[in-house]
Amino acid sequence: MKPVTLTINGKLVRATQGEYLLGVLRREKIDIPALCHHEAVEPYGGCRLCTIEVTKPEWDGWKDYVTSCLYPAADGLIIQTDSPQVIEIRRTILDLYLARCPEAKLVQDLAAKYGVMKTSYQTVPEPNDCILCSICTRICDTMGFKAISTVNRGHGKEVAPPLDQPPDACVGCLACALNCPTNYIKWKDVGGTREIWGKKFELIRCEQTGQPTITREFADYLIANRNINADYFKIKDSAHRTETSLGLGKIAQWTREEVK
Amino acid sequence: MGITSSKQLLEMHKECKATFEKYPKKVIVCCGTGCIANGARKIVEAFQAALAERKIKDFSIEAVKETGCHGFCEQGPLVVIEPHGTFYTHVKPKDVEAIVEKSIAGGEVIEPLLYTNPVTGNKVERYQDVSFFTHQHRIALRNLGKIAAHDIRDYIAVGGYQGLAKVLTSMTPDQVIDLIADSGLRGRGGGGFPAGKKWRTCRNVESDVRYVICNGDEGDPGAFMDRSMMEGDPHSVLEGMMIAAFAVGAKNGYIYVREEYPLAVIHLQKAIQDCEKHGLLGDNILGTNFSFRIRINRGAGAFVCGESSALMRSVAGEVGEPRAKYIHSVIKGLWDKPTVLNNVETYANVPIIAMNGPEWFKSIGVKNNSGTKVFSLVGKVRNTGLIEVAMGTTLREIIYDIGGGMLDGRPFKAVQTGGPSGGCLPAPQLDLPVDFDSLTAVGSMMGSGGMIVMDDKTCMVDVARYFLHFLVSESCGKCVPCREGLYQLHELTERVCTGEATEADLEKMEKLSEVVITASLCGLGKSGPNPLMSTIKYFRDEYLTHIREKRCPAAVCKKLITYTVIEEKCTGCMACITACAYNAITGERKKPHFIHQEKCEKCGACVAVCKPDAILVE
Amino acid sequence: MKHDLSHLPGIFARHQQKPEALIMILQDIQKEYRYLPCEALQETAKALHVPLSKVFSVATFYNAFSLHPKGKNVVRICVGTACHIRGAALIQDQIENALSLKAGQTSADMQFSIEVVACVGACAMAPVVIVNEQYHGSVKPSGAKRLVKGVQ
Amino acid sequence: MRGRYIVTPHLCTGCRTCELACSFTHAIDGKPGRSRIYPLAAGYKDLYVPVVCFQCEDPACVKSCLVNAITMNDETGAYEISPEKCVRCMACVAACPFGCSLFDKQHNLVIKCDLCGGDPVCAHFCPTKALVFELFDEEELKEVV
Repeated sequence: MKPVTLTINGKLVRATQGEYLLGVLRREKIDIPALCHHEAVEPYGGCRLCTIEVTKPEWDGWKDYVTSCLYPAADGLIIQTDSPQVIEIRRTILDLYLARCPEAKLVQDLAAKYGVMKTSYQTVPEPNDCILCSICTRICDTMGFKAISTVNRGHGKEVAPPLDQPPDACVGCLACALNCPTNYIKWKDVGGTREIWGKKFELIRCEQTGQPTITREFADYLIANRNINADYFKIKDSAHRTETSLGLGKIAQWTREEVK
Repeated sequence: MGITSSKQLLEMHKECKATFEKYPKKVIVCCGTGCIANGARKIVEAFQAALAERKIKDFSIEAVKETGCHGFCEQGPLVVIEPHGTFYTHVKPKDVEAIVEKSIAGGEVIEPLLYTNPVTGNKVERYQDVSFFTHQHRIALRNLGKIAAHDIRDYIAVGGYQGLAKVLTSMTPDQVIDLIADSGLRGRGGGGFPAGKKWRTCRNVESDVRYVICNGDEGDPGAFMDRSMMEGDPHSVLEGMMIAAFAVGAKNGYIYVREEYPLAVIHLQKAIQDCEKHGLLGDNILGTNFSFRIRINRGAGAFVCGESSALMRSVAGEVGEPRAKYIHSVIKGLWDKPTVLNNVETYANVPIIAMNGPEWFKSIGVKNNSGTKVFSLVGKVRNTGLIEVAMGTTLREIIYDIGGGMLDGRPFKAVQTGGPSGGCLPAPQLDLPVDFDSLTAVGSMMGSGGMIVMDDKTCMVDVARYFLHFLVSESCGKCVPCREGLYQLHELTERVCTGEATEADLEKMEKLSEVVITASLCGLGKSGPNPLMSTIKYFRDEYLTHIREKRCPAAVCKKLITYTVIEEKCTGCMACITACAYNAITGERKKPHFIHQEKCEKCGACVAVCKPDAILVE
Repeated sequence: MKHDLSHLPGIFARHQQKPEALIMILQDIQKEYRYLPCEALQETAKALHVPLSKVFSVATFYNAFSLHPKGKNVVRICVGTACHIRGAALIQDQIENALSLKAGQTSADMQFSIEVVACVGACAMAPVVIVNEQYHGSVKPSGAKRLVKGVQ
Repeated sequence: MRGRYIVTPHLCTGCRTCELACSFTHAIDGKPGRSRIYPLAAGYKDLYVPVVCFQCEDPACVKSCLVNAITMNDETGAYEISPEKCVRCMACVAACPFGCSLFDKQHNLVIKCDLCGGDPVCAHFCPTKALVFELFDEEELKEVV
């Protein structure tokens, strides 16, 4: 882990060689927008909003515009996070996003921050709120289910379950939906059942409180693949705490009587 | 029964050479895709039939060679009688009997089958004298039109695998890298990155495994150089890959071939099998401790897979989405291992550089751009086909000397190089020397070598729209500037074509293009706006005519043109009425016809059938 | 539609069931059935131990694959640059008209499919139309109809 | 700084001061968070037990986390959830046999005791010393690490 020194907006900053610049910038409390970044998954470089300007003294004045989420820190890098060119890139990208997702609050707010209130381009024929950041599919991959993926390509790309059918591999953990930046992925929990991607799940009911916890499928996966005792899933967390206090109480009571 | 030493290879070379030169005369039947489409296979069959019945002194069917592409596809099927070089064009099966009788047995020349110089009208007897060939300098294409593509013995006969033998038995990997670096060979796939430098980086990365990949995913529409080389001389490509593998220390290689090229796959497959049979691929090649294997991967139709990181993901059986290359694929490539990726033409150059040395290669071409470059010269030029010229040859020489000038004598308007990543260059650039640096300097690029010539009937806005349409459908969709940016650029260009655009739109296009170029993730997006930018730069007037006058000067953009009958010229033959699928033309026999604008779809069917040229499009 | 899936094990074996051969396996399946039937994708995922989502992603990413059956006769119109400037669009109009189909569609009677391809690498003979693997060069708008009518 | 909680249940009055301390310590933007510690009635008269993460060896929460969002802080020995990495799938909440991974609805975070960086605030506030945080001495620390 070699330490390196960078110049960020004129200020000297220490970092580790090879670590991605976005992490360094955020550590320095510099506001860098990013719509496809999630710490749980590998950086993607799709939204391009975290683009910054980098140069080095030996580059003879040449500047490169790179995505900070994927650019490795190296000694002597000189970084500008808000040069006019960088701002122009971000503004244009947000303008393009607005043409695709005019109703997405997140996009609207971010665009407004950069002074784009309305797209200057043609709104696409069937706009929706999916920003194609792939956070959902990448999280699903990282978790090991690989239930959903992007399908098609280019402008027609979308996120979908295979064959557009309820995906076999989905365990209903909701990680895709809960981490969707624009809440585009729809799901519902009604009366102890869950529905997502067209697939229905029974939620486990706590044997003591009757309250629903996670899906049977998710628990079974954790039992089988993560070596977790099946009994743990029978009751919910509050019931576990009660059991813990009662168990500890028994020992305490026993010691108390001993002392007496 | 393999070849286990360079000595054995040399013996085999002598033996093959003797067979190759056994008959004083050879008949070369071009079996490139173009000639096959025009019926070359039937010509071969006709020769087989004709020679089965007839015995000719000092000649046999073995001397009829099915070779790779000659390049002059326009004139196919082509038959050449060597050693004289008698050059027959547009040969039909029924001509074969006469060729056998008169040319082969008799030694005569069959006048009507000869090529006619379109400028002078004279017949040309030998292909060496056809202007299309005289101005070329063939290195990468050295064996095309000379040896049977599918026969390893022919390749060995002309000195094949001698470069490999030399490298394996007398050089160290570092010396090989030095040799390629000294030669100044730059990647022929488009970017022009020095091959030696790439190989050295790969070799210097610490790793147990390295790969060599050949990029045969020739996705540029309007280009077919790599196709012809893979089909016509697969062994040169394999030999180049082997030398590269030895230099960088790779044990496995992949050739990624476009799926639209089935014949290339068949020929490469055969070549690999033959090499394995002869011990030129496998373990301990030529008795050394160099071991190497090659596998073929067929692409599945994705232009973006020409991009190195996307190609590598595709080889691994995944979706061809590029990744950021702040860590280059030479260092972290296929399965995250150091990988050398070069294109077909680059590899085809390697064996001959190994044989002839770097100084020889540097003596061809211009400074920093050594050697030659293969182009597919197509579009509105007289002689279309595959050509190879020394670097630094001017566009004018290529188009006028080799290409024979413009088709139908129409004026030259532009030449497009570099495919969807390149640009359109106007007439004032005709004296530009063609090399990597000069083309980049004027806003185009070398690309893999497509060269599309355009005349005044080509609308430059339409060309930009065409490329953008292509790129929008080929974008992988991963990054926003490319996915959304190119889409919006296409929408805006479409508006220009339909006359709905304003001058503000033109400015918007230029600004958006800048951002797409700087901010996109991979080369597809980063160069995607080039065709648009270069046409706006060199043909701004044409854009403005579309915008201000709502007129398409080249009469291409459907929304801005009308079809009308020139009454004085119309003979009333009713051909157009029959041809029109929209019932937009009415009229009586021998009376001028009339086109109903509200029904006319501007499909061009009427123009195509009108013998007296009585339909005006403007 | 139910399919005879008996060809699949042979195709998988030819590629040693390697996950990296996914694209080539799908190509072979497409060749066999002229498209990628759902069941075949499911079998492929199982045989290669590749997630079905990935198989679907690959099958929809590449141009070569179709999830819908193709017609008995496939007419491919090259719209490469050389063909484009030599009038491929007009040829396309004519063929679409003659078959009453749009590019990318298949006729209801499953006789014809029209496809456009970005470039088939036969640029010197532009414009090019490929009918059932047979190349036709220097096609004229007037001749385009005949090409497909000939097959009918 | 590594140490452990020493709990003396019969000193615990169930006053819930520890809970308040925790909640305020983990406030975000001035909004108190859900407490990571629960003083609960232990089934006998006047007997309470503050239930808090045991920082188990081979913890179920870590095993159940499919995105490796729960890692041990080498300095404190506490297992901490990275709020940026956590995907809120609730696996750890369901898997912890002591119920010590919890969901903080207000902040939309999955939480657990992080030992406040090595010096838990709850212990400081316990008026009866029922909850004490005791640092390991040198010898013990070697064993633990």
